[in-house]
Amino acid sequence: MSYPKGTIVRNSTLTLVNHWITGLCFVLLTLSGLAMFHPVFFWLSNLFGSGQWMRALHPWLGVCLIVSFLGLFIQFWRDNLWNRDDVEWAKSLDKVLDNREEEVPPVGRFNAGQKAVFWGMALIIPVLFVTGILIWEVYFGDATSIETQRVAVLIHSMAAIGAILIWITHVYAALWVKGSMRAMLHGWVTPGWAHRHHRKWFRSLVASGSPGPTPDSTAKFRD
Amino acid sequence: MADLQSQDYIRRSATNLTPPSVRHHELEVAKLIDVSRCIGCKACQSACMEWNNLRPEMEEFQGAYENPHDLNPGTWTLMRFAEYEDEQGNLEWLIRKDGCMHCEDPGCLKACPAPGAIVQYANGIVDFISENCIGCGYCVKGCPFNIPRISAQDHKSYKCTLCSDRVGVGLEPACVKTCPTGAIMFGSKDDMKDWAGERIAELKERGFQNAGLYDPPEVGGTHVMYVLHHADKPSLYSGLPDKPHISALVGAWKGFLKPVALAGLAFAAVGAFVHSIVAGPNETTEADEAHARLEMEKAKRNGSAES
Amino acid sequence: MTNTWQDIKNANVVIVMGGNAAEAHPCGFKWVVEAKIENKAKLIVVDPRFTRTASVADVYAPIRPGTDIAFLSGLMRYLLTNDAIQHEYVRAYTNASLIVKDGFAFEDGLFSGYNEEKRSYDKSSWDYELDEQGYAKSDDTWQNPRCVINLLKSHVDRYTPEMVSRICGTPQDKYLEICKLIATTSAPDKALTSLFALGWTQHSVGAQNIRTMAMVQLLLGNIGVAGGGMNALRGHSNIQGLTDIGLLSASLPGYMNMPKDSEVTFDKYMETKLFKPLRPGQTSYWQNYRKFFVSFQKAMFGSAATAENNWAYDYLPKLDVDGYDILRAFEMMNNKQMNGYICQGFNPMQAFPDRGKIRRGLSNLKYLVVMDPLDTETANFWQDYGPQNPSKPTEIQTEVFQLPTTCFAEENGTLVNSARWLQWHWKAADAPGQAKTDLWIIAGLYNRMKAMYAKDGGAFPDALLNLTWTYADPHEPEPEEVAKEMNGRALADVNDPATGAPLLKAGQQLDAFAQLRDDGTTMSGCWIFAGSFTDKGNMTARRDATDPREAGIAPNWAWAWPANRRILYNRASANPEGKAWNPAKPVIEWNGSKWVGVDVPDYGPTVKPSDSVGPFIMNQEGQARLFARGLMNEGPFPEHYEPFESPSENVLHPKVKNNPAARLFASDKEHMGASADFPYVGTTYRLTEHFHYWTKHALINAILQPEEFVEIGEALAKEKGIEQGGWVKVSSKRGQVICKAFVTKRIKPLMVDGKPTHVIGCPIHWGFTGVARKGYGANTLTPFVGDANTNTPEFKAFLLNIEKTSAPPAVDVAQGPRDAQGVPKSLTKMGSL
Amino acid sequence: MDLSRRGFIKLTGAGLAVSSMGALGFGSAGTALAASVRPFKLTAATETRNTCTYCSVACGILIYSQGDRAKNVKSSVIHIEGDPDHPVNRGTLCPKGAGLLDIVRAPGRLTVPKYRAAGATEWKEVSWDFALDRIATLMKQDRDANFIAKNGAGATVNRWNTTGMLAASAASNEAAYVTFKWARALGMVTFDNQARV
Repeated sequence: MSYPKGTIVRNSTLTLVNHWITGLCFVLLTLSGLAMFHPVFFWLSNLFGSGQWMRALHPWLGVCLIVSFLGLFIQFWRDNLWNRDDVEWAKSLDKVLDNREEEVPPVGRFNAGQKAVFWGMALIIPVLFVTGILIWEVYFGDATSIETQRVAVLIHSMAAIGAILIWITHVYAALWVKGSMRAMLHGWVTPGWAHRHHRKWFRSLVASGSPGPTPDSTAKFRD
Repeated sequence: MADLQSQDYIRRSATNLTPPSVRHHELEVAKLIDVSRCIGCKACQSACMEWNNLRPEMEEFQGAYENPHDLNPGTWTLMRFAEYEDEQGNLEWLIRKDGCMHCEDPGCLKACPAPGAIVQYANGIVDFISENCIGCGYCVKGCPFNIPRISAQDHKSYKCTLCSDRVGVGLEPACVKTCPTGAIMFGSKDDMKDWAGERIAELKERGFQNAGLYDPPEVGGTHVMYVLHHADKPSLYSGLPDKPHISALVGAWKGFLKPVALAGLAFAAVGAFVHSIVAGPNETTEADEAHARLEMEKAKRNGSAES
Repeated sequence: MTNTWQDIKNANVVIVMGGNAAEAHPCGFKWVVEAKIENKAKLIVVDPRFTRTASVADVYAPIRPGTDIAFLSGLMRYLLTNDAIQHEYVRAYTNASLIVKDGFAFEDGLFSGYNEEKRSYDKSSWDYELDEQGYAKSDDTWQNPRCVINLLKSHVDRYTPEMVSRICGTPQDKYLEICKLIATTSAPDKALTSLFALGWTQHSVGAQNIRTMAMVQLLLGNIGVAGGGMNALRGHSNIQGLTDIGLLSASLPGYMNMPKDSEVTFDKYMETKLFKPLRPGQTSYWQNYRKFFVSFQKAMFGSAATAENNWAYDYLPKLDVDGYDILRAFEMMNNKQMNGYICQGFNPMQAFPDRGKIRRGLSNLKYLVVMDPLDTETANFWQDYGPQNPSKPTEIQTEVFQLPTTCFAEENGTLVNSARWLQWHWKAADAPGQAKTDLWIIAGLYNRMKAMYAKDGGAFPDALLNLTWTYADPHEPEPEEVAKEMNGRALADVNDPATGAPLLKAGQQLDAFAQLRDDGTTMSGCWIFAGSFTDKGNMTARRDATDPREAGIAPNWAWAWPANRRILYNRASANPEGKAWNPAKPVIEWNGSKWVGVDVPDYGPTVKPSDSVGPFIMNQEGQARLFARGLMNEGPFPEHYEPFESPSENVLHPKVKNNPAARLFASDKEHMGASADFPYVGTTYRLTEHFHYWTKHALINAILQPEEFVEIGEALAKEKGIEQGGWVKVSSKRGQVICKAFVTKRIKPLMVDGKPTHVIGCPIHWGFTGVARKGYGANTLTPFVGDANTNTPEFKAFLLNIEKTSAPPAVDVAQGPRDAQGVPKSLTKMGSL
Repeated sequence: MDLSRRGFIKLTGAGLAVSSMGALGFGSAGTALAASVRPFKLTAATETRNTCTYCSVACGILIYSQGDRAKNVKSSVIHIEGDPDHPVNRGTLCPKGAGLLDIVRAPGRLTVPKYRAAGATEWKEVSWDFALDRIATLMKQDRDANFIAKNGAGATVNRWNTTGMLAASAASNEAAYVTFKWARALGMVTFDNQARV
């Protein structure tokens, strides 16, 4: 992928593709899951052709999601490790929300909010996967007791609601912080964006002369 | 929802609107299974297969008189046999016809996410409308009696319909009609309770002090009831639940979680919307770009000096 | 059945022994449940297994197979010693008071007159002492030690509760509880009904089993009354009808006898059929035998039967042996004394004992014809089906014909049920493919053979050529025509012999068998059916179910033989003065001028009570027989004999272990097992899910009980290391079955003569054809010996061994015949081998 | 003879309360119901009274067959249930009776006469004429060769014991009687039925 001159690579092409597969799976799972969760959403089943199609697809989408999310996890887990900066950042959450980010202590590639989204999803998606397997009627309907499945379906629903809440935060944050969408659609950000939101990351790139997304990326910084 | 035109429904799965309720004066029916009269001949099973055109797979002999060995999509009723020896060593062969209990408060219907896949008629019959079934298996989890079974062929859920097609034209269910010893009776729920009372009195005379009616109030009563000689211990009869109820887990899932989750999602969405109005977008300013440029140039210079 | 199915509801106590009514006759058993509910009746079940009948019983007692006579003789002893008999009934209606000849004796297990070489009795001493007029002497005071009741008392005296328990393995307390309960029905207004079936008939003492219970019922005064009787629950839909019409080797229609070799002339034949009354004033209805017989011959041979040729007496074959029963037939086949065999809706490969012998017998035939709606084992006996039928087709020279027939749904006609009702049924559908009715097939064979004999002559063609065959379509008689023929009609105008008033016009259908004549002016194919199809129409098609007083009679539903009578011997329901024993449930009563009630009187309708005519009008005494005279082959009183294969000695008389009058072919003697090698008692039976060997073709029933198994108790299973549902090898001296085991609490070891005795239950339903899983058939194991009177095989008590085994290879359970290489064709077709 | 049950009741004037399931069924009010429940399958099926073929309780049954007996229809049985008017079974049936449909339509029902020659390894489908001609010929050959007209003592016995027959236990009286006539007229003595076992 080519990038405009003077920009910083926020996400590699692999990351972009991986993210959007994950995102698409998640959205479809949300739509079908909600349709099966509450009658007011059942009309969403029409998006999948029929209720039967929706019921059949949902678990397979779940399998796609966990595989895809695993890719994201491998790419992101290191940059999402918690550190002291995150505590400081979190303390200034009010300033973040108030768009006074220049007053917020600088953070690395991801801020504490993004890390919370990451770890939240990293926790919930496996739970959804495991509980989803237990209630996957076609293949595993007879594998466990009905009581186990009742527990599973309750956890699955609660976990899904949690995941959707995180997702709403995630999507809103992407829309709110301008330039984020471009970072996820085209992979690059302006140096100013990086300086504003992820100054430590920006500085580490600058120091290493890397074009991003990580300081040890081999390509030379472009003029 | 053309099917609501029958105006016979009192409950419909995954439907929040109230079904037509003007024709409310319908006779509530019930099937009474008098276990003390049952000889375990399986005529009910045979008639059920015959009337409903069901022929489940022929299995192997598995060391029991239960054949097939469990309910399945083609076996809507099943005789279950329990050899029970009491404390005195007296042998009783407790034989029970298993199948849908047609609960007044059906757990399957409560759990079902597909609108109109499970309905309850005003006469009390709980019926699965296959056209609407999506095969999710939630009814299996909702049922306190472990009755519905999902077909591996068409991925739809099946169980006893109480022969709604026969009852609908004024006949009794096929199992009721065929029962050689009259162990299965059919009529209005009130009449069946009266008859059960007579039977229980007779059983007590014969020494079954704990004889009683199984019409569990935890599920609002059922439209299939049992007369048991040991009503104090229903589980003796091949695991008939002592206190059947819709699982608390299912209650939580289909009860409080639904509104709470909706509220949560709505709260999140509204919160985001409000924030976007109040705080506005978080935009990268020219100043940010300038700072960035400065730092980059500085680094570049340092870098050149070094080299 | 002496009574009707619905009449069971009138009983106060029901005993199911020698049968399993709930499983074999569920819809009839409803009336037992009805009796429990409406009449507060108690149900007693005596059976080696705790059956589904036992599951709803008030009292259940186990019994070792083949020891029922000991149990029931002990019961008689209990009734007699506790004076729990209905005195007035026994005195007036049974032969209790009659005095037996001096020569009659019983010693060491044998009655007087035994010939060991012939294995039969000279029965001349088994009779009454007669007075000058030829009437039996009687002592109503029962003082004479030779009167029947006293002989009976001393005969059953050996059957103490201890002895009964020792022989039967029944716990004494259960036994005595049952005796006590049964004794309550000796009250004149209380009735016991006995429901039995093959659990009593299929023994070497089968007929005596039933007779013993009949004696109990007579002592209790329960024959002829509502809710009483001896009720044989017959197995097949028209087994009663076929017996009525005489399709048995020694029978003619209406329970007349086939002539014997010794009865060389008609007069000689009639000599044994005189049935002179043995007590003054008795009816002895069989005195009309000649009328029945002549009318039958007129029906068979029409104008060819004349007074001059003794009504074509010579046209009938004469028997040189007691009967060519099925056991004899297959013995003859094994000895290559038979060439052809026709199986009409019958499957001897499954139904007869010692399947190996049956297969060998069929293999010796020149031709075998099988008429059946279904593909039977018999028709396929020559095919290699693996271990379940290891035949070698190329070595079997039998020509086999398999003719497809219609079934019940595809034809009209009457069937006779257990309660002797003739019920018409209507055709509902067309026959599948080229299937034809039995009437068409038999007519086809008849017409062909008649044409051949007419053209080419041959051995004695007269009977065949003169056989009445006046049907509108000689190739397929209409059922209505044949029904009318059996009912009979007047061949000339018939007048009342007393008044000379005209009774019947020539050609008119008979209304009753009383109209029959012995002068050739009437014909009737089956005299007991006279009245079933009259000029008023087809009585068997009547559909009025009204039942006055809900007595369980429904007199206008279909038609019952004889004379639409629903309860046999119903005169005995009233006391000698004509008042009902049980005023709440009268059957018939004397109203001062005639007998009236809910049923047709089994009695002269205007015979006054003061005439002292006995209620058992078919008997020469007019009374029922506690002492059978010469009518039973092994003795006038029942005696306990061990089954031919038995794990214990006969503790009553060790020297006479088995029924001394039962016939045992020499070759079968070698195939009897000893308890040293086969220590367990086997018994065969039906399960409620199946009907014999038919429903393995019906998918619904195959689903309900898919596979062959045996039932064993937990103790035996533990002893032999057999798991629930595990594979076992069950063997007798005659063969082996590999099937699954059902380990159950419902069979417990019985303490017999101090030894624990295990019972193995063998359901009979599986074979190598049909949709159910392939099985060996329990008759692989059963012995080839029959009852001394009926030659019904001893399926209910024999010896077995059982061993745990491993699952058979897939080829041995594969369905269908095998190819020349011995590979199941069903497997090669699927390509899995 | 009118074959339908209702027709017969009218004929006999028995005036019983009849459960007329055929007459009920779907009027206009039923169509809405049909949208949800399975349509009642016997609405216009032909109903015939019959007797169960199994045991001797002889339960009354109602056979429902497809088609109205019009000329162009080959009727086949689609359902069997108990006859509620029958005084013994009162509409009930046991597991065998309730499954009668599967014996009428069993895959093991025979549809064509078959013949297996001596030593052959396969069945061969044959015509009725072939089968009956051959059987009649074999019977006559055996009878003519082995018929015993007179016994050793010179008495007429007219007996044939080398071909035997087992008669059906579920055939009608009429079939039984015609069978009896034919077999006895041939002098057949090895002749028995299911009552023996």
